[in-house]
Amino acid sequence: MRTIRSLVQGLLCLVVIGFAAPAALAGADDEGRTLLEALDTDSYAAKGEAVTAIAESGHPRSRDWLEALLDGKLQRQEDTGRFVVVLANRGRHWPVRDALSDEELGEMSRRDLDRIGINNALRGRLQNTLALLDLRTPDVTARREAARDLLGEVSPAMVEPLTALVEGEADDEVRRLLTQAIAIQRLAQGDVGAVEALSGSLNASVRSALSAAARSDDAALAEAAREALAGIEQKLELNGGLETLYFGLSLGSVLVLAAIGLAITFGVMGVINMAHGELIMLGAYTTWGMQQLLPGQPGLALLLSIPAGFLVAALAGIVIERGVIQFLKGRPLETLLATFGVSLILQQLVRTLISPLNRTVVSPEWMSGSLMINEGLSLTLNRLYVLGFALLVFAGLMLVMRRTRLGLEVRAVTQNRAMARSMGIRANRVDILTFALGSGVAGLAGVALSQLTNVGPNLGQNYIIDSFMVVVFGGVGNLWGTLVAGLSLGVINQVLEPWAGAVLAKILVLVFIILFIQKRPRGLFPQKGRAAEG
Amino acid sequence: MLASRSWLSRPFRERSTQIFLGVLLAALAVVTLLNLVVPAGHPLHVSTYTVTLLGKYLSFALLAVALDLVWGYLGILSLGHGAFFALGGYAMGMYLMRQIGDRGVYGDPVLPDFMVFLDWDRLPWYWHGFDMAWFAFLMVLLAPGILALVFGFLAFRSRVTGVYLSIITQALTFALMLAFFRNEMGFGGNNGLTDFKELLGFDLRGDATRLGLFLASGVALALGYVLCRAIVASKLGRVSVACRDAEARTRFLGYRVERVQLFVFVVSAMLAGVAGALYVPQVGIINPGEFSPIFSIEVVLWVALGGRGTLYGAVIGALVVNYAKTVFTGVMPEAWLFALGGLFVVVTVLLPKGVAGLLETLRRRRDGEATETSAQGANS
Amino acid sequence: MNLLREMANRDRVFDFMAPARSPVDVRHGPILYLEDVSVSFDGFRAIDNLNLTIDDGELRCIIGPNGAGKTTMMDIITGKTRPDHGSVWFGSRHDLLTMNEPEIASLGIGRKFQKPTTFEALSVFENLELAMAADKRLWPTLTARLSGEARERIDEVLVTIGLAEHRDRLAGILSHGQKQWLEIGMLLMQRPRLLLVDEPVAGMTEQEMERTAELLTGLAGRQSVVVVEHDMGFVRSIARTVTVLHQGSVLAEGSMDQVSSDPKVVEVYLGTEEDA
Amino acid sequence: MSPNSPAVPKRLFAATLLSLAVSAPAVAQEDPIKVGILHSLSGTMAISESTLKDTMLMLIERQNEQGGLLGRELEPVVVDPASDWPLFAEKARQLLAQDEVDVIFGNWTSVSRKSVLPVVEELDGLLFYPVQYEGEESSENVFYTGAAPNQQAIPAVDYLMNEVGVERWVLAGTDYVYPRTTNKILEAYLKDHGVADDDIMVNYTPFGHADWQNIVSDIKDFGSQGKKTAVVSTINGDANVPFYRELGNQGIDAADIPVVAFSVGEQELSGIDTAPLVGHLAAWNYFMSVDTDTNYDFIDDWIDYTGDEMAVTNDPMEAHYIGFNMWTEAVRKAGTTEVDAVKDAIIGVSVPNLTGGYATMMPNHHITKPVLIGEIQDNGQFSIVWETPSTVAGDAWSDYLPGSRDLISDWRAPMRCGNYNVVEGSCGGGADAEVASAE
Repeated sequence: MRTIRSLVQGLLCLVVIGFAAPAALAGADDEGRTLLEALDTDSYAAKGEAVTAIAESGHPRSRDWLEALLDGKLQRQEDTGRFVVVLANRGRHWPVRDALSDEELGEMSRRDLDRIGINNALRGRLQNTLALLDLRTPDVTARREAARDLLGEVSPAMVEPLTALVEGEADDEVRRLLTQAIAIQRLAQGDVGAVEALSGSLNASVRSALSAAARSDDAALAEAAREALAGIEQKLELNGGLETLYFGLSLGSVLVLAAIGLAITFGVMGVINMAHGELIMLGAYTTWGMQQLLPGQPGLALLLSIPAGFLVAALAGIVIERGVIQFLKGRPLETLLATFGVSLILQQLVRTLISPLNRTVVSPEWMSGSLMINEGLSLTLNRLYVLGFALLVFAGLMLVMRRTRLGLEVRAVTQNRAMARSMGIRANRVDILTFALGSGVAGLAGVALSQLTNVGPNLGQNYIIDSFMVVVFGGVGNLWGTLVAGLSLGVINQVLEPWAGAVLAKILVLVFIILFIQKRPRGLFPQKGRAAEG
Repeated sequence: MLASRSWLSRPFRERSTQIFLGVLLAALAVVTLLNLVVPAGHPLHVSTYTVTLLGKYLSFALLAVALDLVWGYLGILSLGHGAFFALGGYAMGMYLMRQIGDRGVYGDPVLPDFMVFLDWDRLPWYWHGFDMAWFAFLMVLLAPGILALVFGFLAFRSRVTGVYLSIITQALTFALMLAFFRNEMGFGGNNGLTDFKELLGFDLRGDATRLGLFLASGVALALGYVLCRAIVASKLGRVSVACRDAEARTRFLGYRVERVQLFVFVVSAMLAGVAGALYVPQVGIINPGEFSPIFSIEVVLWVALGGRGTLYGAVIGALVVNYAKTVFTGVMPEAWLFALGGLFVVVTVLLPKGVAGLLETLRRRRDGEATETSAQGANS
Repeated sequence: MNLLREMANRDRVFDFMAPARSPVDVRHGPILYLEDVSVSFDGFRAIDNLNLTIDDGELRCIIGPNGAGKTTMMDIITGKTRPDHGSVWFGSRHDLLTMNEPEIASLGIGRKFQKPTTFEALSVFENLELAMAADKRLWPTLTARLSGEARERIDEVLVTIGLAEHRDRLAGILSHGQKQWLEIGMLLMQRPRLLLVDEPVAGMTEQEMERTAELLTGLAGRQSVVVVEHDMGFVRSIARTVTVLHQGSVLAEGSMDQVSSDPKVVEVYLGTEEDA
Repeated sequence: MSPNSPAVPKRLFAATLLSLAVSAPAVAQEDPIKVGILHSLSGTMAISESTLKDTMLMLIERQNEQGGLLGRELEPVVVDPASDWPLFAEKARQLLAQDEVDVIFGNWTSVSRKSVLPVVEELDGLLFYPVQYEGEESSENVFYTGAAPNQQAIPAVDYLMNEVGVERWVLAGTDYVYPRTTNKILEAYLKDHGVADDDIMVNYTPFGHADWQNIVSDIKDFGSQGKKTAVVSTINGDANVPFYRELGNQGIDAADIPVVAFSVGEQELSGIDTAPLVGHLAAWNYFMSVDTDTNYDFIDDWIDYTGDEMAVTNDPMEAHYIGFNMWTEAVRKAGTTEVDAVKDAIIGVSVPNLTGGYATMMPNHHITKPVLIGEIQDNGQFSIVWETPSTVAGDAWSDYLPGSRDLISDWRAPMRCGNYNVVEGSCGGGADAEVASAE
């Protein structure tokens, strides 16, 4: 870095001399303006130089500029040539701030602004530059993050300053990562000694560097790299197995969530609820609506969506129950017909009232990224949360069905309606509550799914078939069955997928269900007793 | 035994069948006349567009009749009848593809365009024979028939019933849909089979061919209806109703319930296949969309709306829903789903026995009959 | 090649060509013979080493408290439930455990369910028509036509069960008692060698009960009848031999008087008589 | 209700006023010119297609404000084919035979176009198809205003190869004809440029695929072999959101493995949280961020029309804009809406596109387009990082597929052939019969 610094400083001197005339007050601004002017060029190489210059300038606002540049928010007013930082860039009119004076300038039309564009190469360079700046912050986590970002990104010129940094670094992890980052660069230069520092690491950049080295012409280097790789591969295989299991459980948890509400409305009440998917959709849209109400606080909005999604879907469920299903008592197949109609109406309602387009649901910070178990195995956080959420919902439902008065009454009514009524249970009320419960749980599923997939009018249709499969496979009327069925189908699917491909895996799972039902015509956990016989 | 006394001729002696056939054949004749004789500008003229549309409805009606046979009289709610329909359609489509010959865009004499497009150098084995009409038409029956036989054999032998059976039929059609979407399967993937030229030497674009297809659909519907009526009115028909209502009892009377189920299921699947084969040349395309579970559910809705367990109700349901769909998608493109969805809800809640049930009630009210015999229909 | 020829030449009778009904061989003893039969559901022993013999032409009543295994026993005989072990023979030739329900029914075992099960969407006449002994394979059923003789037989039974004027009514709208009769009528149409009758008089009036008793006793001799019943009065009125089941096995067997004085039976019954 | 509905009564009202006014006899007296709009408003494709319907309504409304066409008013006829492919054919037939429209703007998916194609040819209609597609087709009655593979895929790969230095390629797509063909073309192209078989990974997934864990993990693995790797994505519509989310969550960012997509535009991005996607690429012929006045005017029109300040524009909308202007231009040139005259007149017509240049209708019924590569920004827009120096003419028959290498299309007299085989010197396939019967 010193080399770059001296070079840049030389350049800077020249520039500064050229602009020496202006008044002292404007001096700081002029320096900044000069730095920024250099960015306004069509050549990405020249922009790269300009970025380095800014980073080295020590200008108090340099970091802001680089971040704005990284976000595409550093722009220039067309007519005045003034550099501005855009604060929000949606719509046609954007609030902006002067890049130099930090003064709020109100709104400007998108037409009047020219963006200082970057491409991926420059973005990488910017990120590195920022990472280097971060390596000096006192925050250990930020330093580790920065060091990890540097893996595979170290250029020959950076080796020296980084080595200096390693010596001064207090944190072992940062030191290890930096050493590896440097070693990758040394490996690329053909340094056999670097292999040792890298062996055992599961990081993708490390592996990538070793694979490249294994192909090198230098026999000794290639040999060493291959050995190190073999060790890594072995570790990876174990990780791969765990990863597949996690993928399977994660997919399974989605299936369980989607199906568990149906396990109540269909399994317990016998309503073939084709609008179940649309209830899920309502939950997802609630999340979207909540985020619209609380802009800038996606996490809070998501948390609030859990009760809200439940309520919205439950209310919709009550309307469906009162409006349609109560007239179809004892005619389960006709509930299929009517609820299919309801599902069409709900879908089109969303299309007309909100939009036929998908809606953006933002993932809160704490749900993005992954939980790193080790360098080779990291569990994606959003799916981890969904998995946990699915289990919580399941546990909650079990509690309701097993431990509450409502659960008891539901079980009584489903087993013998007339008898339950004669014992003073208000069967109609139980119906409403059960249906509301099942619908509400579908809403919860929607809240969770909004974190994984599209929020749009078609959301429900994508899950309705799978949901019925899961409930039936598990055994109608059995919540445990739904849980086991969902998780096991998920795992089977993910185990088959690498081997058979996504489509074939799904087909095989369906064939498996068909054959399984031949073996056990009433699912995994059949309802017992003579009452169940036809 | 006298021919007139055979089980097949029994329906012709039933009044309801006579009325049905009379109305159907009269309608065919009227449409043909209005299409051929009345000049194009005249308000009474039925355009070829309408004729083709009606032909499509009739093939759907045949599918609905096939479904009503298993659902209404055997109590098997198949949510996968679209699969049999589509298989029949694909068999027909494969024949039509082979008929294109070297008139495809690439001019390959044997390979259909999509295979040239995907670099296939030879015809997959299962495409052989489809250049011969008799073979293709046989496959229209056999492909769905064999699938129904194998699937039914497994399911009925294991006594899979009720909603479990419904869901695995759904799984069946879903799996087939995914399979046919795969381009490796050699059925044209998502695009399916299209750009047909001619059928049995007749140009598919010709008005006469379209009218002919319409009439063929009408006749097929009539024959299918008579066949179903014949089965329903036979002792076997009563046995299947017995299976529907009290399966165990029927077994204890000494009937092989699973064989009855299998027989009726296979017949129904073949009828669905015929419907598909008639549908394809009229709409000009067959693709995996027909396998979609939603389509099969829609077919169930036609039957339910028309009135389950009456056969003619299925025909009414198919015609009404599809006509409504045609009208609504044109007249109120933004809101037709509300209308269709609303129709399903209203009919289910207000007309539990469908349109046929309503007709029956009206008829009885008019006749002032007090006999309860026909009042008790199938209870689900 | 040889194998093929052998297959072709062998004078083989295929299953589907064999007559549906084969005569029951009762020359060497009882018509129904259960030995060491046990079955359990989820650890609960519904039938426990049950031994039972019914002679040809006998009328046997089986009583027992709820849960004694009466219905399960019937399920085993008719092929609905497979026992865990034991053997069940119909005559000395037919091992019932190797057959399914329709085969057993075709052999000549008829069953009336505890809850009357008729085909509710069919008329009374049609119910009887379906039950009638006939070739019940697929194709014959499809092409079957009702002969005058069959029609007479149905009318005859209609009179016997007192439903002649309800001939064309749907079975679904009959009263509970009428349904019981219809089901008995269906049994008669089957012309079985052995009738298994589960609670025939539940829901019947006194007179109907008497007629049922008459009918059943009249059948005995030509056909064998096994009656499961709770109504002690009814049992007393028809029974020659009574078997008491308890916890899946035979507790006592003998005439009504013998049985009712058996202290074991008294003990079992006193506790449970009330809810029977 | 949909945003355009208030416009309808207003327009009707205006038309009534006009017809009452003595000063506008031409508009009032002649029958309106009917424009059929065949886009799904329900079902799975409504997500993409319903905006195109609104675009057309807007263009027609603007045209009417300028006095219609040939002194006649334009009347839109909207039908809903409901994402149901056979229904597309039926509705096309309805538009042409029943409503007797003069032109149809419509379709999105290849299969819907294939379904409509025989109908349009049979009834001799005009269809303007606005979406990028797989090529390998040239119909006398269809005008392809979207990109052919050589106007999107190949330039994008060129960019990655030359500017980014990508050596390893993942070709990931939804399993249908467009990705299959595009990937075949790309595979052939890459191998021509010395990429080894081992360095190409092809993957197909079903429509609406939602669980990308395994595939993304595979891509990650494939990318950690020491060579710069990129994903060329022909993943369709709904499957993209879970795909990009999974990429982000498994820690793959654009700097590691960039994804260049051919089916992800502004409208798709409006339904995605774009923060984790920044830097991934897309190749189109138009981006909303294009810095030209015609584009800004178009955007302003669109926002006014929809009343939604956040409304976005995208490539197929531009294609309709171009197609509609070409058609009106051709009608003016021909002086009639009669199909054959318009078909002849439209070849060679040039109209401004939204990116500051001109689009010309070529004899093969494809148009000239610039190719732009954009990187996704956190506001759901693209920042243009590269563009072709001049416009590229659409090629109906790819030069990289063995079956179509020798075919060309030219609908001018005297050739009038959609699939002329230059080696055999004859017009192959069904066109022969068509020409014979047409003359």
